[in-house]
Amino acid sequence: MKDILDFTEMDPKEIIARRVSLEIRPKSLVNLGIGIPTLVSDHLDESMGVFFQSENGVVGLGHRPPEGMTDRHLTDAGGTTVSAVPGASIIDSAFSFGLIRGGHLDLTVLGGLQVDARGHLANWMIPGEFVPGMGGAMDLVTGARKVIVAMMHTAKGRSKIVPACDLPVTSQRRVDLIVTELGVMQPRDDGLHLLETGPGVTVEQVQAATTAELIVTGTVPEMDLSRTI
Amino acid sequence: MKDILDFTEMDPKEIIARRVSLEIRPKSLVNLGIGIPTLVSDHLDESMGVFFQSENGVVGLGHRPPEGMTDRHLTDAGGTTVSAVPGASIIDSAFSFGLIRGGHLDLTVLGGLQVDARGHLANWMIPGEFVPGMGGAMDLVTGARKVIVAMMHTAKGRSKIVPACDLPVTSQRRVDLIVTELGVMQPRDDGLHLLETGPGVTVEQVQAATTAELIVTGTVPEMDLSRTI
Amino acid sequence: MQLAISIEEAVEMIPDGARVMLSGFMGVGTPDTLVRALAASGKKDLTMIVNDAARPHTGVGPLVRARCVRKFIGSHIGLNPDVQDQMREGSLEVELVPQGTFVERVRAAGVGLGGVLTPTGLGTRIAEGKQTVEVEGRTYLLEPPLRADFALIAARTCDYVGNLSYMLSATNFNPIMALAGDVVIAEPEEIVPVGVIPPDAVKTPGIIVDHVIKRAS
Amino acid sequence: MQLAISIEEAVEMIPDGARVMLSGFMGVGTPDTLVRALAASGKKDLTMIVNDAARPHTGVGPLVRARCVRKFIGSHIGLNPDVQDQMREGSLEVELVPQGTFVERVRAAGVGLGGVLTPTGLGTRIAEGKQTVEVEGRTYLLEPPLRADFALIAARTCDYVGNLSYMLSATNFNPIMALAGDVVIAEPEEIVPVGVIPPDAVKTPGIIVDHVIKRAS
Repeated sequence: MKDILDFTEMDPKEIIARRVSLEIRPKSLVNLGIGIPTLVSDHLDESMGVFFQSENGVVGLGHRPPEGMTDRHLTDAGGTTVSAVPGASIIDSAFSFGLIRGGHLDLTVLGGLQVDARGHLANWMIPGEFVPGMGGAMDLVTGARKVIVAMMHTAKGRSKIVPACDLPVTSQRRVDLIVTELGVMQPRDDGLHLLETGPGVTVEQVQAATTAELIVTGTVPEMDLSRTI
Repeated sequence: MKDILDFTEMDPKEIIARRVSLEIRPKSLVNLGIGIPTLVSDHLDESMGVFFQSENGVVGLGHRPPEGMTDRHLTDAGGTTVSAVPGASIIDSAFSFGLIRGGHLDLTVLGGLQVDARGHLANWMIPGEFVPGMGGAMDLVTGARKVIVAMMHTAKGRSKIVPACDLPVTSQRRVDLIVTELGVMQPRDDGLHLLETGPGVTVEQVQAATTAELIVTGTVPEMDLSRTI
Repeated sequence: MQLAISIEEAVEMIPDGARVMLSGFMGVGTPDTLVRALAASGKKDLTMIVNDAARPHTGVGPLVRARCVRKFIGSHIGLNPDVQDQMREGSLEVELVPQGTFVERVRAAGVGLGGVLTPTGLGTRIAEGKQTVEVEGRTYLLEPPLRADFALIAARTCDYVGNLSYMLSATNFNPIMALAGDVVIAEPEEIVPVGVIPPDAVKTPGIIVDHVIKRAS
Repeated sequence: MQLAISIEEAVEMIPDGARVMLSGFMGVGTPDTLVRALAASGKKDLTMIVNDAARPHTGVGPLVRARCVRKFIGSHIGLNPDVQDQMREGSLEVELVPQGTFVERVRAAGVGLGGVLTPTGLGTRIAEGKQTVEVEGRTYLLEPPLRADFALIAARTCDYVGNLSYMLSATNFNPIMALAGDVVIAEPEEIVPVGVIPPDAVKTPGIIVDHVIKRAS
């Protein structure tokens, strides 16, 4: 775990990763998407006994292997060579998505192109521009017990948290939590609640950067990133 | 392989088993039901490279283990301890029935309570009397590439080959061949053809023992049990 | 709760009337100690989801003999006279499911699928009253997922994080049922340190196993 | 025909226009030698059923670059600019399938099921025009089986009867695709005598493998 004193100076992506890491329970099974979500595992202590799963069939992903020890037979879902922790196991792709869709995955953390006030995530295509494909994202959002979207609050100056997605959505399931460098938001029946603000960020600054309407109840605390898990 | 000279003296069950064994192709995957079908493997040479599968997940069943070497972890579908041939593999029950239903099983040989002129097999329950259950039989008859019914021609003096099953059928699929000690029969669109007679048995004797009508075209040969495979 | 629990704790956990999935094929690959302990405890009204009724003293047999079972869901009951007797006298309800359909229904529950579309059983008595679905011109029987409150399974080897491996034909329904119980309890023959079962040899990741029956010390 | 065949014989066997299933995840667990030989042979109009488009020089990449592929069925194409280009210019048709649905559709074809009932994709663009089925009050998307003329897979180890084992994350789609091709061709990294892969370690029984790429002598 990293030791940081002034969180307002922290890299925005690290703020997100660190805040997300506080949501992870001991001994749970977690799938981290590529990009910012991958950074989350850096903030966890191995003693927690969390197992990280990747779509390609590893239960128990580890960090990079020692220098000179990488092998192409062992990669994460991004195709990056990784190691495996003691107690890791290998499953085929049908089994891997069986875990995901069958409710065995406690948490998935995914990046997003957009999330809207209803909690719908869009992260698999930009019509007419770029079509990466959904990969495992549709199954992850539909099947995981808890879904957290971890992403930068804006892209090219535009809010990624919108009243209603105009990009094709990934699932009809409402995500559970949205974590950006500006705040922590939760979509509920009555709309999108702002639960925490980012380090040194005001409620007004979050709303100004967000096209979706944020519901604020009482005083909104700042993320407590000094908390250890 | 057993060396027999006078087939009219042969045990009726052995006649059936030996005749069925002539239907088995080299390097095929075969499932043998309990009872008479189990006897079939005695008539095959190991050089044929046939793999016997059992529903409980063995691909490559072998005969009895050497004295004192049986282990309860390795049984056939009847629960009898067996051995495994070199090259055997173990699959779970879902995979095992995947092979059966998915068209990977070249042949199944099953016993029957009744078969009718349409080729429908009944072998899983006698309403009001005894309900053993279908076990894997419904999947085997529905999914195997070829289905042979191997059974005694009569039970308690009554024909088991009937115009239409009055017992609940196992599948709507027409079986491919019926082998009894009295003959070899094949259900076709126009009815049940008698293809061969048992050793020392006349066509008239087969028909007399059969309530279903048998179609006879030309001269019906006797089973050639001296043939080696 | 602890991964390693005693047989008594396991028995305690399972209430009367529970839906219990039990692994094994003719008693091979069945967690026998758990079954005997449950039978001795006098549980009532269990629904047992198990491939076959085995024989009176193997597989689910002891639970049937002790009259713990109200309903049996499986594919074969021909070798257990107790089941035939209790079925005739009306104290045991039996739902017969073709074995391939049985295991796919369990799997569907375990992997989050809505059901099974199978050709098996079409045109037979077991299709009566069931929905059929046409796909690309072919008709299939729709069979619903089969889930349980508890899955009781047997493993050859277990490691300290609950990873399981099985042996030969004692594998059978174990890896599938391990996915389909709300609470999964495994009875291993041996417990070994992490790493003794290599990752490629693990058939059930420990993360989906809730409890393992501990060794007598 | 022989179990062990040369790479040339394998290439010869696959006609233009064939439906070809290819294993691997981002090129890991893909039979690379087969892919390169097919690409070099100038096959035309292949339908490739493969999880992802990998990158231009990995996985199915070489076949796309050599313009052998008319249609791609898979879940992810974001890291292969060739696919994006050919899709835009209209020479490559792309059918995107969520990964969990993709592997279950392949499995359904391989194990004789009529289709897949999944919650994944409901309420999204990929559900448009597709049949839904209600089971016990819940709605599922019905997705048809996905079968191929050929399944090209990669194994770590093969024995003389074609039994296969895989290694670590190179396992992925291999054991499933081995069930779903009319002709299954495996490219192993090593070939060993019968018995070297113990029965419990075999992930694909040799009996369903049609051909194995032989070693250069």
